[in-house]
Amino acid sequence: MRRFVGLIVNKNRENKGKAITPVASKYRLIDFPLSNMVNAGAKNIGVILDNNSRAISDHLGSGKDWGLERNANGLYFLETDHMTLKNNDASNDLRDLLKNIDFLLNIKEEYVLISGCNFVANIDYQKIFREMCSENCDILLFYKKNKYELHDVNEINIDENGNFQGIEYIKEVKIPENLFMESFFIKKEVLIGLLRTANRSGILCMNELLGKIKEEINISLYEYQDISFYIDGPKRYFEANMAFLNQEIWTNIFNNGLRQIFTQNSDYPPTIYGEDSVVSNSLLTSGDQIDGKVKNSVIFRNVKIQKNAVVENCIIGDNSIVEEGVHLKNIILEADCRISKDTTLISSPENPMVIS
Amino acid sequence: MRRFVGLIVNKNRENKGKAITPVASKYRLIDFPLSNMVNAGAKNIGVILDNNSRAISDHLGSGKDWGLERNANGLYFLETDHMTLKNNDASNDLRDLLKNIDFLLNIKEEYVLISGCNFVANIDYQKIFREMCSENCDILLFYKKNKYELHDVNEINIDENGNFQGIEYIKEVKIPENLFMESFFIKKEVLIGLLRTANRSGILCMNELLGKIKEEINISLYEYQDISFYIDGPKRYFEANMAFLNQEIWTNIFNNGLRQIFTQNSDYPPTIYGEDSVVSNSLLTSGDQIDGKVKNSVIFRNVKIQKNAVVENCIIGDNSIVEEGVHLKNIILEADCRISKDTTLISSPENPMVIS
Amino acid sequence: MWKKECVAMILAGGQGSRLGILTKGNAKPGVPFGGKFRIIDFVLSNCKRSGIDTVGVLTQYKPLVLNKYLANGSPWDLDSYHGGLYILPPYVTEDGGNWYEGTADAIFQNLDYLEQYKPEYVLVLSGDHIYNMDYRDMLEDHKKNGGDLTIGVLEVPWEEASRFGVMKTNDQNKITGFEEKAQNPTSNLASMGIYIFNYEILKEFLTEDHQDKNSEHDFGKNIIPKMLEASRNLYAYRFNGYWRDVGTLESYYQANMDLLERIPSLNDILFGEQRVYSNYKFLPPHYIGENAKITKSIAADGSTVLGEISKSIIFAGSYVGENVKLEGCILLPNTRLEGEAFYKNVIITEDNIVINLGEGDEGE
Amino acid sequence: MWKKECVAMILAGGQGSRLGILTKGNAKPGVPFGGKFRIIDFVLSNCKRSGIDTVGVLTQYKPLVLNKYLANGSPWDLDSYHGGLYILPPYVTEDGGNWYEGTADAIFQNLDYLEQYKPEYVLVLSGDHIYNMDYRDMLEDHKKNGGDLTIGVLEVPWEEASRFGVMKTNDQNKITGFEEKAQNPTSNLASMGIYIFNYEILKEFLTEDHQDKNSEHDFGKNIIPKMLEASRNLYAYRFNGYWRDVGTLESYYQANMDLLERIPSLNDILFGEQRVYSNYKFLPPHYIGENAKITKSIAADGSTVLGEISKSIIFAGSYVGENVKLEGCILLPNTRLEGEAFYKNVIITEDNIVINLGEGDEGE
Repeated sequence: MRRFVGLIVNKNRENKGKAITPVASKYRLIDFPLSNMVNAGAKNIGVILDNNSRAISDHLGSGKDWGLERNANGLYFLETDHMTLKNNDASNDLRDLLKNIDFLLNIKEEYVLISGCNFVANIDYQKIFREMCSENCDILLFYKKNKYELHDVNEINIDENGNFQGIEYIKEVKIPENLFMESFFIKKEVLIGLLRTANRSGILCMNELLGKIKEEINISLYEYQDISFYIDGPKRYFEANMAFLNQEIWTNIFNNGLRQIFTQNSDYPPTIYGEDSVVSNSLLTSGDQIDGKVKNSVIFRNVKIQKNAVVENCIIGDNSIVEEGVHLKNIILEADCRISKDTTLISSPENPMVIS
Repeated sequence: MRRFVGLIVNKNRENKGKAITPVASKYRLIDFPLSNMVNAGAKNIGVILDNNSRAISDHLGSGKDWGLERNANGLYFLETDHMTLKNNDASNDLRDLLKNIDFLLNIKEEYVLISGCNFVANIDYQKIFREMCSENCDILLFYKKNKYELHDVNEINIDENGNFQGIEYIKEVKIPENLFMESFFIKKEVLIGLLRTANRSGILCMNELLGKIKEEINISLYEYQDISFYIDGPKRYFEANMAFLNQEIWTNIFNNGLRQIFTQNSDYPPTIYGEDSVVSNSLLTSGDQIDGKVKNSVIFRNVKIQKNAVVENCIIGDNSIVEEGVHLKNIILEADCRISKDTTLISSPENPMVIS
Repeated sequence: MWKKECVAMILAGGQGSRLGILTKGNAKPGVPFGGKFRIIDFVLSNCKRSGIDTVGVLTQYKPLVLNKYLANGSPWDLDSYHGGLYILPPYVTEDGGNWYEGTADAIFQNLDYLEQYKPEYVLVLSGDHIYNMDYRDMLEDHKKNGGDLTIGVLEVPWEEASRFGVMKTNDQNKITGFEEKAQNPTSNLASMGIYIFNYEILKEFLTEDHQDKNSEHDFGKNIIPKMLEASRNLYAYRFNGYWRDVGTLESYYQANMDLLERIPSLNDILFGEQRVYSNYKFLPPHYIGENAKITKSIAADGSTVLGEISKSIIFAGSYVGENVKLEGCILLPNTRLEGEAFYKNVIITEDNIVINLGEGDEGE
Repeated sequence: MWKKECVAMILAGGQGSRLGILTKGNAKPGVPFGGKFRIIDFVLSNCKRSGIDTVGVLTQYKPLVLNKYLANGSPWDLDSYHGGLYILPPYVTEDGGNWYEGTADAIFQNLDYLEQYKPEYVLVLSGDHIYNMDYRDMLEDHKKNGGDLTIGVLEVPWEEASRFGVMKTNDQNKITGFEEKAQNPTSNLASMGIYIFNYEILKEFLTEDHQDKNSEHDFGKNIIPKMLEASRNLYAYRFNGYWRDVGTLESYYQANMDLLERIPSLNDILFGEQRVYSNYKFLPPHYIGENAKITKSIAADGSTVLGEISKSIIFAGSYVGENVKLEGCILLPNTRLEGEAFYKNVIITEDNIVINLGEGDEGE
């Protein structure tokens, strides 16, 4: 049976969601690629740590909560090339892989699945991988159709026959039609060849290198049509969290009965609702104590919403306390905040205020 | 009950043994401070990774083989300050600790046990810790009496009353009488105060800072009198390994029935000895296949010594193969070597040849 | 094998037949509690809190659910190499198989297990009580008194004392008398089913009791009276916190409902500073629907509440449909209620069996 | 619970009384083997190699050593959340306790366990055979043949065939007849005690057999004959590698001694490319003394050899003093031989009991 190793790359670009950005009541962005890889049977997963490495390794720990603490294999923390941190664009993104070429040379798997952390989706990589193996392609790039104005992303150029033409880095705001999901399968041998070419030629940008060698290798495309969210800043972060309140979307990604999203375990007790609580269309989780009114909101762990407080269209981070008489609307409250009695904070949903 | 957190610092200075230097058939230098801490009841241990971090984290894995994979605590990989790598001396050794001050602020333990990786010893830290707690000192520095010419080490200056005077960095070759074992207990609050002073004053060298504040805090000394080996290059590395063949030393450090030295587990079968094997005064371990002659030697894992080969006063690294008719004497063979048929390599015990 | 100062033995073999259908496929300590826990989580978390890393769990009745739940003990830090959690079922020897005949017999048959660790003290616990406690304090007391056996005790209302084994003590908390479920008890200091024995003395009395053909091999009925008779030093250790025996459907229901009270908040007492650890993992947050109403209730992760609930506990993975109304109900894990329905003061199981209180039979 | 394609059930309850003193405090699969292994390591490592992550181990006789050794299954990668290693002892139900009455009964009593995973196939294994095998190949075969049951078989010398259950097969490896330990066997294709059942069919036959009062509830004696009688599709899967039943002291001794042969090297066959995993950890390297002699032998880590040994196996943690001479001996774990002594062709246990071959009794 063919196997793949997972590799999570986690460049902490300024205006992008970070790997440890909290999302959907109890998850972090990195949980999605990691869980998708685990669910597809990956037994070895490398995570290239950027300058947030302490926070990421705290979150992942020994990997136990993701089922990755086995003997012969499991979770590997890999190093970033510190040079790549200086640039925000993709001009030297192969440096990190080059730095870890030993890891790649040592693995026994035939394929590598490389993924970023900016897409929230529950992807059946196993099924796609099987299909791909039977078609014997060298690289399979994931993309989705997009209708939003974006920047600092990669667009895939596709010709009229549906063939790969190249990947283009979008620096200025536009609407890229075919948004690269920063996720692709690649044959290990092809990847190592690519990295050797990069090392020899000094071309350290994957987009550029792929453009040069696209005739020599077999690059295929996979349009991901199921639900997915691209997160690159407060606005889309807010929208995505609100979208999870839609039961269909919720079920599709988080509760589909087929593939679970794993995250760090906590030992808080279940949510307790008081005598006067009024809660609707919201996600809540362990450790929460709700005595006020919560509507259309995503509440993280160990949050207290006191009596007569009103929380509407909000995201409330871990351990936060919303005191009596507070009114919050369209607010993103980060972790460990305390909003004092009778405060009112209202912003617009197009431009949600972030409180930290 | 008072507790301490362990912190392993692991500066990879040029002419010192590295944390992952293999020793005594199946161990690595880092196993000694780590096992000593675990045996003394440390539940949280941080390891400051230097530029060998990949090799160290490969060796330590999830920490399972050291009993460190518990839920609420365990093994933490901390980051080095890349600035400190540039200097080989101790002039900025507090940088690494400063970089990880968050880790120190978050721990609940009252004390920190900081240790380097260059001493091979089986230390009963638990007993010493108990005594120290009852004496309420702020810092307890470990040292040993020394008779060898050394350099790039720290010497502890002690006045006629046996009191701490200061630590001095020895750059040029001499015989430091009181060799600092690069290991000390320190009250967490004192350490944090020290680091804040360092940050404020810009004095990033612990020796210097301790000298300045020695009147304000209670610094005690502990002379370690049991067996220990300082390893700082091929010569002393060779001597130490040969010393382990002394049954008394062997038992004291590795097989004393009280405190085990843990290391990465392997799944090789037990050593098999052939019809014609002649083996004496040697350490061997799993996976070895011995058909030749082995005398006064330390054989690592999965080594093959073929018929009519003679291995005398040697250290043979993991997975090495010594073919028929080979004669090796006073040789350090690194891992994964193959010595072809009928080769003879003989060097002097004062200057053992290292083959890689 | 490494020597241990104190090894815990948890009695988890009881059928708990007074819990009726709740123990149909499951031993009593494995019954779900408080939304995301099982009853045995409390003693296991107490062990973790007390730094006890070697625990034997004595099972006998339908252990599959419990074994699976306990897994490798890792939620309670009981997966260490030199110790850990061991399930100790009855077994066959050269002389044939022996089921555990009583609490004392269960420990007697596993003296081999204890002997591996050569402990100084053995902590014997019941797997079916709800409380938080640091056993180290009790052990300190036991050592200070130089006792042969120390028993955890709690003052109960006089009218309830007849349901318990009760102690008479002197000023130094030394036990001078013991009555097991007496009709007219002379004390209201009830045994909490927590025993710290000196290991050597435990061995001696268990071995002697094993040969006694008239014994029921029970700690309360046989071992304690025999030790008192032999003038051994028995001490009581007084506990003042929350403690419940959830051996009947009524007490089980009530202890769950206790969690809903906010002043004083039992939720805070049990789960505040003191964490109780469980092995429910990998559950998504819970969703409260657009038209849902939820007051004075508890909802665990993995559940979905679309209907109206009050004074109820919705366990992990359960689903309350839009037209379902619950009042004073316990919805056990993975229960799915759809269509139109109203339930009041009942317990509903995964198989949609509705348990009215008072259904459990009294024989145990 | 996650559905599994194939769940393995390992029969580890046998007393193995023909191994005499070796099974005094230990079930047969828990007996040490080959220096640092226990017999059950082989099937567990086979499961790991075959990607099987859900394994039930059926125990009944003196399970303490085995339970401790198996711990959380992590050496064999059997500690995953959605599966893992479960020890399945006999237990008490509302109707009282039932010891396992035979191999088939042991599985029958644990149908609840299997039902959680709703597997398509169940792999039934004996815990006391020495061999390496990838069960996936056998499962592929089973699927391709569309069998109801596939049995692993091995050609044995005709003179030994009477000690085994043997199959008659047609050209397509379909089983046409079966004889259990026949005096004059008509085939030399012996059963290796490896069965792959379609789960639904296994359930059907176990349930039926459970009600049959004349049955011994044994796979070989009852289930296989009944399936043949019912014209079910039974196939044989032929295996050509090394396989040993170590059920007697002689065969146990011989299988250990087989490891010492270098051409062909059984050591390479069993432990070369195929790793066999064990739970012996934290042992220092072994030390061979100044005046020691060691030829054609195996020494495990944690041992010390100061004397003279040949054709012997020194298990983990054992000590051979300076004036001790061993020839053709097996020194079980943690045995300490001091003073002056010469032993030949014996097995020596931790308690310094010397077992001469032929000491085991024949009843099992």
